[in-house]
Amino acid sequence: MDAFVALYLFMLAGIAGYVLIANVPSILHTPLLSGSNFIHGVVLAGAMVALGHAEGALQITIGFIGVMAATANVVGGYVVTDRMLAMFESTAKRNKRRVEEQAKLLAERNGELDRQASADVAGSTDNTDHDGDKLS
Amino acid sequence: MDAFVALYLFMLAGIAGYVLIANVPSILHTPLLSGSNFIHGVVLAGAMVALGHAEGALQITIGFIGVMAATANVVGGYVVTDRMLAMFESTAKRNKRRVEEQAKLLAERNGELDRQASADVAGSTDNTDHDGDKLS
Amino acid sequence: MINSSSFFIDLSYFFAAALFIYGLRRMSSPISARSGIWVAAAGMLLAIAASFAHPNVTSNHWLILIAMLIGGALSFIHAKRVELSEMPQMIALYNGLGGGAAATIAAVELLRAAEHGPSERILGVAGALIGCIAFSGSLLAFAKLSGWVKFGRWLGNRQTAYVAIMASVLLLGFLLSFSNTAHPVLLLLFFLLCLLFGIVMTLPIAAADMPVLISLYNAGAGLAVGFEGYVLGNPAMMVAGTLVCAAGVLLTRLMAQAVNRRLSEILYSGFGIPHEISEATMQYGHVNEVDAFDAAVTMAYAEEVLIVPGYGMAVAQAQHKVQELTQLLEERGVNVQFAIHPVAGRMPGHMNVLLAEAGVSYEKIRDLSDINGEMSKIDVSLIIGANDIVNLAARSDQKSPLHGMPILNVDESKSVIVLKRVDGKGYAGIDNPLLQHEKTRVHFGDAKQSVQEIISAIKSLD
Amino acid sequence: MINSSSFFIDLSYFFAAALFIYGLRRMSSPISARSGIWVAAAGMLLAIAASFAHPNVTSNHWLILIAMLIGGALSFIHAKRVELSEMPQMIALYNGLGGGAAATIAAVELLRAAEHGPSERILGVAGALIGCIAFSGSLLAFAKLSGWVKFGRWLGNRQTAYVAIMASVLLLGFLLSFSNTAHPVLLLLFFLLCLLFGIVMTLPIAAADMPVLISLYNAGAGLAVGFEGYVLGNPAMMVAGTLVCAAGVLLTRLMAQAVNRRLSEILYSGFGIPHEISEATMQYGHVNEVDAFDAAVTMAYAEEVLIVPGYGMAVAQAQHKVQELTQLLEERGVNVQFAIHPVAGRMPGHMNVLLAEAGVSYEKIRDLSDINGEMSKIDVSLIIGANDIVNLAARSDQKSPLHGMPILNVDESKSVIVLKRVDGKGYAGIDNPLLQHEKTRVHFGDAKQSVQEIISAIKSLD
Ligand SMILES: NC(=O)c1ccc[n+]([C@@H]2O[C@H](COP(=O)([O-])OP(=O)(O)OC[C@H]3O[C@@H](n4cnc5c(N)ncnc54)[C@H](OP(=O)(O)O)[C@@H]3O)[C@@H](O)[C@H]2O)c1
Ligand SMILES: NC(=O)c1ccc[n+]([C@@H]2O[C@H](COP(=O)([O-])OP(=O)(O)OC[C@H]3O[C@@H](n4cnc5c(N)ncnc54)[C@H](OP(=O)(O)O)[C@@H]3O)[C@@H](O)[C@H]2O)c1
Repeated sequence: MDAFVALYLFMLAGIAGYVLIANVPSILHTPLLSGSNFIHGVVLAGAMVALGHAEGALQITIGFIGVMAATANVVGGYVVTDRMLAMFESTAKRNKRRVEEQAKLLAERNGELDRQASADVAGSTDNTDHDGDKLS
Repeated sequence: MDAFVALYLFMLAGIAGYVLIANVPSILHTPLLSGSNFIHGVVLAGAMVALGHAEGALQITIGFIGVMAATANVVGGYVVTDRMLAMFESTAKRNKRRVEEQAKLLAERNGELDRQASADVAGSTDNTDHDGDKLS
Repeated sequence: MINSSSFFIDLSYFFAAALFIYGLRRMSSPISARSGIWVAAAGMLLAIAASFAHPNVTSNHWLILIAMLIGGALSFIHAKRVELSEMPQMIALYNGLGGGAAATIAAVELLRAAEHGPSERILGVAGALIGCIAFSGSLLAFAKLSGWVKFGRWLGNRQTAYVAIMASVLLLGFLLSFSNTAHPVLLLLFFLLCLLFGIVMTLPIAAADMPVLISLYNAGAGLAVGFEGYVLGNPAMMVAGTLVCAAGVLLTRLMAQAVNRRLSEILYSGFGIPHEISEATMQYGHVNEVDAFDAAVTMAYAEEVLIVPGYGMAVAQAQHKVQELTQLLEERGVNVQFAIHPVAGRMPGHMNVLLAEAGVSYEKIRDLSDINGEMSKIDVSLIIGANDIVNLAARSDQKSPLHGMPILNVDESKSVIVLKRVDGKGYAGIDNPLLQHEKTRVHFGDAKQSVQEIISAIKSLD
Repeated sequence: MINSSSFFIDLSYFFAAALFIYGLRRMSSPISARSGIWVAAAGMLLAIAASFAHPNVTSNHWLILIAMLIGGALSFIHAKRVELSEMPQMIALYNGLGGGAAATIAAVELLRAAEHGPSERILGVAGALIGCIAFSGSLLAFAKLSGWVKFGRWLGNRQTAYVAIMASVLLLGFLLSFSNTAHPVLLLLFFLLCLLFGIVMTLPIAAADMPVLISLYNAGAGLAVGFEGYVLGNPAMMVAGTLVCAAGVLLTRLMAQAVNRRLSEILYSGFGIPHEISEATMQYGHVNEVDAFDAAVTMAYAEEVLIVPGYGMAVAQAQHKVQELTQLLEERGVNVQFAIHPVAGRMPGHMNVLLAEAGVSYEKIRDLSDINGEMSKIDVSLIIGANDIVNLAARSDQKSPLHGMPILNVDESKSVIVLKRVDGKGYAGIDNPLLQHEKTRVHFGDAKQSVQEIISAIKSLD
């Protein structure tokens, strides 16, 4: 692969990773750590190829260890993350209503002035609530 | 360039563009439209190359028009965006305090429970304000 | 393999792409917005400098320079001179030129078809299609917004036209993609049809929906640039173009949302027209008129005046007069404020930009949520060419297209004066009960002229 | 050029990468988090399936299957069985294995040095370095957290060790990168030194700082995977690895921030040790002790009991006993609630996970901001192995390292009972005035045992 194109891939993937995580609530830090740990388990795809074209005892032994370790990363990472998130799930559901309210507030706040209008259009069913003034 | 690598570039750049804009306040829609309009003016880089290796009257004519149009895109896009943002700048400064407060609130809200702690650590200078309970 | 000149060129392109992304990020927050465009501009300079040194630029250096000078000078002068109220058409114009430039790249490269593989030709053709639509569509939008082309309904069957053109375009595109020799005539035909498509798409769209459409064309131009970047093997163009495309798509959705419209509605139907000829006009009740002198007196002896500008002020270019009125009133000790509704005018920030241009100080500008709580303190609300944003039907009429949109509650102020030309309606095309409200008096006439009359009347008071 | 088998493989990799990104996005919001890991898992299956069919996999198919079965089965059983309270060490273990796997790829490919260009070899070596550090560092972290290795200060001069190892590693890496023949011995030496570096880096770090360090190694493993992806020409690995790296770097910063620590502090100095031997202990005042029976009576006849769990509860594995106590009290009509402080325990969500595991229902769990407003209604606050999160010094002592951190204001409840082993301190290593507070009574002993004593005492009441 062209080295410069690789540079673009690294830059863009890095930006994506950073921006996607930027607003994560800290209660999710541990599961997210575990989840991204799982994702780098894709090293298995590479370890399989490395073993698949390995020649001679040394390369094959190393490759074998690599595939084993990578599979352990994938499987263990998945199981642990899923177990952890299962614990959080009911908390999340309990909080869902609250989170939704927050998301609404947040959307309104982000859309500072103008967006407010449309948010209210979507949200309001109350005829007398024509104020739209939820933030002041 | 390898077609698949191109696919990755398109996907990643698309994600980046989408996520970066996701929370933009609507008062910035017009300047942002103009600003991103300016950015695709990088087509000039391509138009220069196209004209630079054009051969024969037809190709050269088309290439010439392309470079002219692309330069107009770049220059006009920049001037218009900058003029517009200059108008907004003082509004932005006026709102800066408010925005900062909002950003703080937002950070606290995003960090739901835990982050609150550290946000307060950073923000609090008041000895008696030991509550940290700013959201309830 | 790596020749050193190309290494630095690639590196420059890479940094340019990174700067574009960073600039876009800064532009999406009000505080850092202006520095964002500077960051992006730094990236642009880098990319342009690199392109001069590009190994594929083997000849025509002088032509490149001349073309840049011509294009740059014209648009620089134009962009510096243009009124800020004409922003939407300016954006449309530059956007169209960008899309057109992408299409010219496609044309040149497809004339050199033998040098490219099938995947380059396919994306080249796709980019040409999108670029041409963005070009002709944007330029028509520009012409319509500038008043050079009359707005009108598309008379024929639009659906059929869409399908017919698209089918021929796809056929031609297919032929061009899978042949590795140049076909100038087919190419010309292909380009003409693509341009036609953009015109068909834009012609029936009303002025009010134009900002949304322009944003869509902006996304399209971005995609075209991205595709042509692939043809030329330039990853900076690919990244920047796709970035703009994705941002543009999101922006289009956000803008459509903000005015309570769906994109499909905008693209598949004319808007406003059925409303404008609805029989609702029949129910039009009695309106209290007021002449300029009475309006002047009411305001001159008030304590608190609130000015609500709308689209009509922009149309009439009355912002400078409004500022003059403001100063006059303030000299008399009247406290004047402005209320800017989020969707006043025809583009986000429209009113802010106009008032800023006229020199109205920011301290006087209040937003919807701020001012609505204090309406009862206002003696006179002066509505200048605004309608939907103060339309009481938004509150009361469940079936109104405005229903649920928060409005400025000027009916809670002590009295209301409305400046408008005729008893026309606003963007949403529905009646405004405010006009018949007991507190309301209406002064008919072009906004600029009406404000001038009021100014003269106030001056005559002394 | 494009052979069809490779086309579908590339496509699978592409979708895998897209699914990883989408999965990560879903994982970063509490509501969609669980579906996020499923989305990512779908991507993983796709990537694994594609790799089986990869044209470069020319032999050893059976060996691949066997290795996968062994590695998968072992870690599946292990991951299913392990206690949830041991999560941090589990993450460390799997993370280390991932980094190690990246290093093995580098080893195989560097043994085939002739097949790769210099840029591949450079990134291969860099990936090996980072992967090895992540491997040995994570495994040592795992061993320390599992109690297999005693925590201790690094006795020698750490700075010197860092510099010496790094210099040799860079020299060897340079040699390996710029030679296109294999050097098995140099390679072995290089790997050993890299592994040593990870050990030097991890050995002096205290258990409390481990989650932050593990997160850093996670980022490192991601980067190593990304680099090896380049070596193998696998863009899915490049994208996924870099994604994890960037997310990991941000996560590391956020985690360090949450516990009020700087990353450099963690990496360059042992922590807590200077505090533990400070003379502050001298000022230790009088503590009111309470025996299990009195504590039991106090709670059994209260109306509102608030349980505040901390790191000590996790250490003692007392959560199941705590749940038993809760049920017992509720049978007697006492209303029991739990207050979870954001940074209670040693990792985010630590207490939530433990209490959920023990079956405490979510309705009983209150957070900091909720409960602090209602403290005065609480009859008894039972502090189980918590210290910093109820440390009054955070409020009063400007110089305290905890200053400014919001605490649970248990001193505002009517009475406080503290369960702890000795008069030791918390994570921050500072004294807690709460222990000498007039409302406070302390019961010394291991948390699990103390709670058991209280349970027995309550049962004996009937
Ligand atoms: N801000 C945005 O981003 C955006 C974008 C697209 C659409 N929109 C929509 O545009 C509307 C904006 O509301 P608005 O109240 O500002 O405008 P409006 O509802 O369109 O009303 C404009 C008013 O100005 C009057 N007018 C027109 N030309 C005039 C002139 N030369 N002198 C004096 N009056 C004149 C019109 O009445 P006469 O004809 O009787 O004079 C009309 O009552 C909303 O419906 C909004 O959803 C906004
Ligand atoms: N949550 C996170 O993400 C995270 C991550 C890293 C660091 N931290 C930090 O960790 C701290 C958490 O506060 P915390 O109050 O939960 O814990 P803490 O301040 O570390 O206090 C733990 C208490 O438990 C007692 N203890 C230890 N083993 C025990 C046992 N077997 N039985 C009974 N008691 C026992 C200790 O006293 P004795 O020794 O006298 O028994 C000590 O008072 C904060 O400073 C936080 O910043 C948190």
